Amino acid sequence: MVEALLFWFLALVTLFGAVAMLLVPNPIYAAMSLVVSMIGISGLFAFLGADFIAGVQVIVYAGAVLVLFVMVLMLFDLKSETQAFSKGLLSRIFKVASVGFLLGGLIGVMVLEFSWILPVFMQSSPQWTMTGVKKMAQLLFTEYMFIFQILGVLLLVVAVGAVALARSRGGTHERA
Amino acid sequence: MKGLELFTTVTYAHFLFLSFVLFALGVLGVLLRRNLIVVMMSVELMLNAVNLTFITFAKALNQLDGQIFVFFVMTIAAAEAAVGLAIVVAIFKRFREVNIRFFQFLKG
Amino acid sequence: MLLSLIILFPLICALVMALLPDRRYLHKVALGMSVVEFLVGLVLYLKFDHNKTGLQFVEKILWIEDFGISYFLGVDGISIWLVLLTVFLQPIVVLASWSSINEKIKGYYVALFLLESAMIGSFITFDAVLFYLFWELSLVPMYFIIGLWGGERKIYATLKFFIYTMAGSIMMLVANGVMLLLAKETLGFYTTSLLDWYKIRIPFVGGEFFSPQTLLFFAYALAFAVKTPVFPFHTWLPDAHVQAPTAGSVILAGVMLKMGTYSFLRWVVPLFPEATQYWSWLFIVIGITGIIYGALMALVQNDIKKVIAYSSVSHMGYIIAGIFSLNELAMSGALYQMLNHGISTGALFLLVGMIYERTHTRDIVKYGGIAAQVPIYTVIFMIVTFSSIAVPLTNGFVGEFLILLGIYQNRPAWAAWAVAGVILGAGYMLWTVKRVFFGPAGQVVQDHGLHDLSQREILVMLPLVFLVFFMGIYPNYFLRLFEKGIIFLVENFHNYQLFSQITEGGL
Amino acid sequence: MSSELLFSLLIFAPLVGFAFNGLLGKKLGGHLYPGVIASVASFISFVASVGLFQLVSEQPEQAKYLVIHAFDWMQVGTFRLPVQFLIDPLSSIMILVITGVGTLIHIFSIGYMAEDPGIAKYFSYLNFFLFNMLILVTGDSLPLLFVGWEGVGLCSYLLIGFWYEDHEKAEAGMKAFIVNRVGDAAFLLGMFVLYSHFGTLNLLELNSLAPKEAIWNWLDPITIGTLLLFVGVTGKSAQVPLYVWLPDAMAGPTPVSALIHAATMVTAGVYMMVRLSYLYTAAPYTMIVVAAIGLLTAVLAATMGIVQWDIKKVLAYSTVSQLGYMVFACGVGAFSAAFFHLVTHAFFKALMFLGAGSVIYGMHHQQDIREMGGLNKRMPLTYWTFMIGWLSIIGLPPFSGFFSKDEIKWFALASDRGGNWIFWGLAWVGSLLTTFYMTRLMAYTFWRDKKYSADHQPHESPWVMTVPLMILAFLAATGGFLGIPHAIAQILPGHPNHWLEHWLKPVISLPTIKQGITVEYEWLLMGLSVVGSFTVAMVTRYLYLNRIDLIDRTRERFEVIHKVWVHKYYVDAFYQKYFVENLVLSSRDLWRYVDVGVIDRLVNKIADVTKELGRGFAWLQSGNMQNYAFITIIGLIIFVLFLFKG
Repeated sequence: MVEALLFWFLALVTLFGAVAMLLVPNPIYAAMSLVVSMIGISGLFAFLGADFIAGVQVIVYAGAVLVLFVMVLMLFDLKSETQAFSKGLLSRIFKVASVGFLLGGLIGVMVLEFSWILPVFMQSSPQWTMTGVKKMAQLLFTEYMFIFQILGVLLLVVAVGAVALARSRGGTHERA
Repeated sequence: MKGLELFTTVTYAHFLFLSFVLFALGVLGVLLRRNLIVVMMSVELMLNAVNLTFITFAKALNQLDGQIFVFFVMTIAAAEAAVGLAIVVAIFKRFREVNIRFFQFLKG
Repeated sequence: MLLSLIILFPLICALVMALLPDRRYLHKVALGMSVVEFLVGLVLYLKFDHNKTGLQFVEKILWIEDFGISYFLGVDGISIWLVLLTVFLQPIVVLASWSSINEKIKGYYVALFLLESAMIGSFITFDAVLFYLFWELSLVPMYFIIGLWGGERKIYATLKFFIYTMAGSIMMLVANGVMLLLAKETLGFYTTSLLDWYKIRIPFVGGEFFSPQTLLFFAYALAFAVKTPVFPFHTWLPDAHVQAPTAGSVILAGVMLKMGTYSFLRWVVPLFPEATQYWSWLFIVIGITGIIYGALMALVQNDIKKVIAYSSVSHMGYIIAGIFSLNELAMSGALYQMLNHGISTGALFLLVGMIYERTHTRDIVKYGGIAAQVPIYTVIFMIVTFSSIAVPLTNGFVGEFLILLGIYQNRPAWAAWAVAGVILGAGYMLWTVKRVFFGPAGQVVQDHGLHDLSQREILVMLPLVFLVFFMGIYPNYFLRLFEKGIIFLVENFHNYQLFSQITEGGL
Repeated sequence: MSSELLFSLLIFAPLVGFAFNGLLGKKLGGHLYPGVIASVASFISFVASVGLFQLVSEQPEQAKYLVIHAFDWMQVGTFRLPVQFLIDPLSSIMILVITGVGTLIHIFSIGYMAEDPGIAKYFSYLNFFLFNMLILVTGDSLPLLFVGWEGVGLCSYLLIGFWYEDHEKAEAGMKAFIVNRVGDAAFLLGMFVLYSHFGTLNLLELNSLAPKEAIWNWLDPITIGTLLLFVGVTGKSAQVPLYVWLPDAMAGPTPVSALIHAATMVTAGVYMMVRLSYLYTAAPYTMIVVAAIGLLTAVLAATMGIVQWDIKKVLAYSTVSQLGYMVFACGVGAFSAAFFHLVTHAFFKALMFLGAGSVIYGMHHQQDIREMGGLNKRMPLTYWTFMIGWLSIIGLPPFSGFFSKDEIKWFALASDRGGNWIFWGLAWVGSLLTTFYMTRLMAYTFWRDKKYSADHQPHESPWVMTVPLMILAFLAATGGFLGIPHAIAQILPGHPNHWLEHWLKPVISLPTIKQGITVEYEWLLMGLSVVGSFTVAMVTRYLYLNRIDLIDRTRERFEVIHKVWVHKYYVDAFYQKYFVENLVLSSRDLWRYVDVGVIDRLVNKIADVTKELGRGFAWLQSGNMQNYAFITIIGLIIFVLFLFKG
């Protein structure tokens, strides 16, 4: 019962953040809503026993990525926006409808075609256990070592690339 | 499992469906919002939805690989955010706004 | 390792060229390197055992294990001549480029050497994937040679050449995939080795177009027909030849077209013997149509290069008709004609290039009466012309004679039409010669004081002229080896009827 | 000396001369060296052929030939083609004629071409021609014969177009080669037919494999093969319908006309038929065609010869006509007679051409006989030698032409392979026509009063030109005794037999006399010919010298016929219009409307359609990124829908 309450609470927080991000016109508020959503997701991660990931989620997303977003927003003072949503009522309806259709389709597939999974998933409610960093680390530094290294290189490249891009004067058509 | 039970017992299916909804919201953000930064935030949301699925399966199947993948996805997401924001900065410098319409200028 | 060397050496040459600074002395470096490559080819030839049928110098290294793709090289009595032709023409082409290429020399030679490597590769590989690789690779340098050093409409010509050939070879790629699956199905393992593929029996239903063997047959045939080019896929050729620089034309006519005809012989005929036999009439018709059609087109051109380009179409018609006559006479003749065409048409393009450097026009109408100004040039041009129209004691005669005799053995009535090409050939070439060399002095003579060939240019032409006569007077030197090659080719047949048809000449 | 050595001397002497003059002649300079070198080469060849002739005559009767094997030319499977030469009675005489007459003409050319800047080139071509001609007559298989066949055609092309700056001369060379190519193409096909039937192309084997019985079947491979070879003959030996190139070939230097277009090359076709006599006699239908074509050519060419004003053209048509006689003789099976006429014709026609050359030389390159006249005083040597040629060609005894021509006419009636009175009648008419136009030529050139202007005084040629004339005149006068007719032989002391027939007996098929034709007939025909020719000659001489007005009136009376003859029966015009122009025009249309208009347009159209398709789909590429994303989502939806199995 407590678990259920906790789940619903976290789920509602997450969904609220997501919907708010989608709807509020001001980008700063949208960013703030996303932070809320991220923290909710982090809670869900913890709920599922991924305590390390949950921590990383808060630190990386809420702490770093979104701060970066907000910083950019504030740097350029992008608060005032004349047009938050794309134009055309018809196309908007069409887009929403098809995303709804996609969602329905996904759920439908899950229920109808992969129903053999559902019993397993439905019967066993997750027990809260800690994974711990140790196990993660063992896996990460043995089996996934190579990918881990590659990611390191990727991050380096990205760092250089981001700096180069940000320093550029913008646009490829002319040089000042 | 009927009626109230749906709310009182939490199963893995709940997590899955929640991630579907989050993903759909992210897609809507990408499709509807005009501000590039918000679009990027929506992408982050989609990534998180996927992460949630990974973690759910990891737990359900009692394997850690899912978590490792989430770890990687986060790294990529951070990288993507950095590059994306750098592009946004570049766009802003040129157009004094970060509307998605910028990409129309890339048309050949 | 000799075969790897002969492919690798031009690549190394290209690399060396790429690293050297872009100066005029590159001409000499390129000549030296191409001569070395020629010597390597010569060593290959000298070490080649003339009394053996089958592949020699085989190199086979498994490359992609899962699909049985291997690095599989070898030469037999057929391919060795084409390799020799390639390495022989290269120094000549380089020497001919000394005066015609004055800018972007480095890039030019890099392309030329890459091209040489790719062409040789396609002649000596016996693996489908590797073959496809070399086949497509050869397009790229030629694309640049025409596109960067060509005439006014070079972009149009080079794109047409590239895309047309590419479109044809897509067919081959698809067919290669199907063959791979068939190999798994019938032989039980994945392989792309041509020798293994020869063993596949592909279901064939005569008269039914949609039987597997027929479809595969046409897929390959289309790829090679565009490259050859067979009428009616020939229209890229005049454009490409006219726009290409001299060396491009020479290599294109001399070697690249042979890739098409050689592949017909190496791939289409032995892989699909039943379909080949059943559809041979179609290809003989196409070949003969090509002979006459090419000749008629050549008759009415006013651009010298176009005349020669269309004469190539005509000559290719002989080769195709010869290959599909399916007897040893015609096949040997077709092979011989491949070498002949490489030499005499290559020489014609070289000669046209030389006069173009002097006059900057290829319009026949502006010429006339230049024989008095350039006697040596005239003599060489006449010799090559007579080779092209198959006058006995020149190489052209041997090829055409064997092909026509072979066609007659297979389909007597049609040979009469093929023989018409002999008359028309004399018609268009001699008319061109008359308009260019004879008669009262034309505009170009009045505008430019023409000077005769320089020693370098004579040096370019001499080996070709020598071969024109040598191949005409002592063809047996070459024919002996062709026989081994053709025997090797038909040994792999599972179609006994066709086998005996080719080797014994019986029908 | 061994046969191989002699033979290589025979073949290589001209080749060396060719190479020497071709490569070095110009550097040496001078107008004498090239000619001397070439003549020496030719003479060495002649000596070698005498030696070979001697060797052949020493061979035993059953195998009267020498075979010289050089190397294998082509060998593919069962098809084997050695380069092998055959010296037998037939070819031994041919090489004697070729090198003998050839040497004389070489020597003559030294004088005739002395002032030409291209003399080295000229002599190298001439030597090269000899080489090819020798290959032609000594080759022991059809392909090898074909090598020489095309080779002499090539030399003829080069020599006709020798003065290539002249548009028409270059064109004449080209015409000769291409018309010959038409025949050659048929010749190739003929070889293929025979090879498929007999499995060999060796001349001796073909003759021995030929069936002994005549095959009366149009579709028999032998008939078809021999007919196709005969088409080759009509090209090379200038028969109807491919004779058109020979009159034009007179554009070349006159000694060339003598050597190539009278004495040797044009007789190659006749030689080939004589060579394959057994094969031809096995195909009676072919023989009928051959005889008809030959006779037609003989008469038609003679009529055209009547109206020519160019001294060389008259001789050219006369050559065509005489070749017609030879071909006709082959057609009635009288191969020995054909060959006999070939030899005598080589003598007297070479003589006449060289005589004409001498006249032209003396007249400062004037070829129109209307401008000549009275040359008998000015150029006595030329006149007298020419006279012998004239006597010979009109067939008055004892000059050579009488013997050979009379033999042909005799077999026209007497041969049991199709001899009859009609053939004889036509042949007789033809020979009277010959007498007429030859006498006309004589009258205009020599007998008439002088017409040349005073400042162009004709002069007698130097001795290098007159000596060959005299030698040839001697040969033309006495050559006939090679074959004395049986009728005459019977009354002569010692009954000398027909030497040539006897000599050729081992290699060619000899004619047989029809039942019921006796020796009296031979006397009768001989008498008719001689009396006819003599009368016509005398009447013509009288008319042209004294009653020229009568001739003019006759010409006006038969204006239509005259016009047809002048226009060569419109054959040239017909070819030009219906073959050459139509071919070029329709090819141009084919190129413009089919190659460019259909095939190439189709190729470009495919490219254009692709381009248009791209342009058509380009609206999707709006640049609106959200639309792209939306399309991705639609793709995702479709993917999800695929997950539903139903």
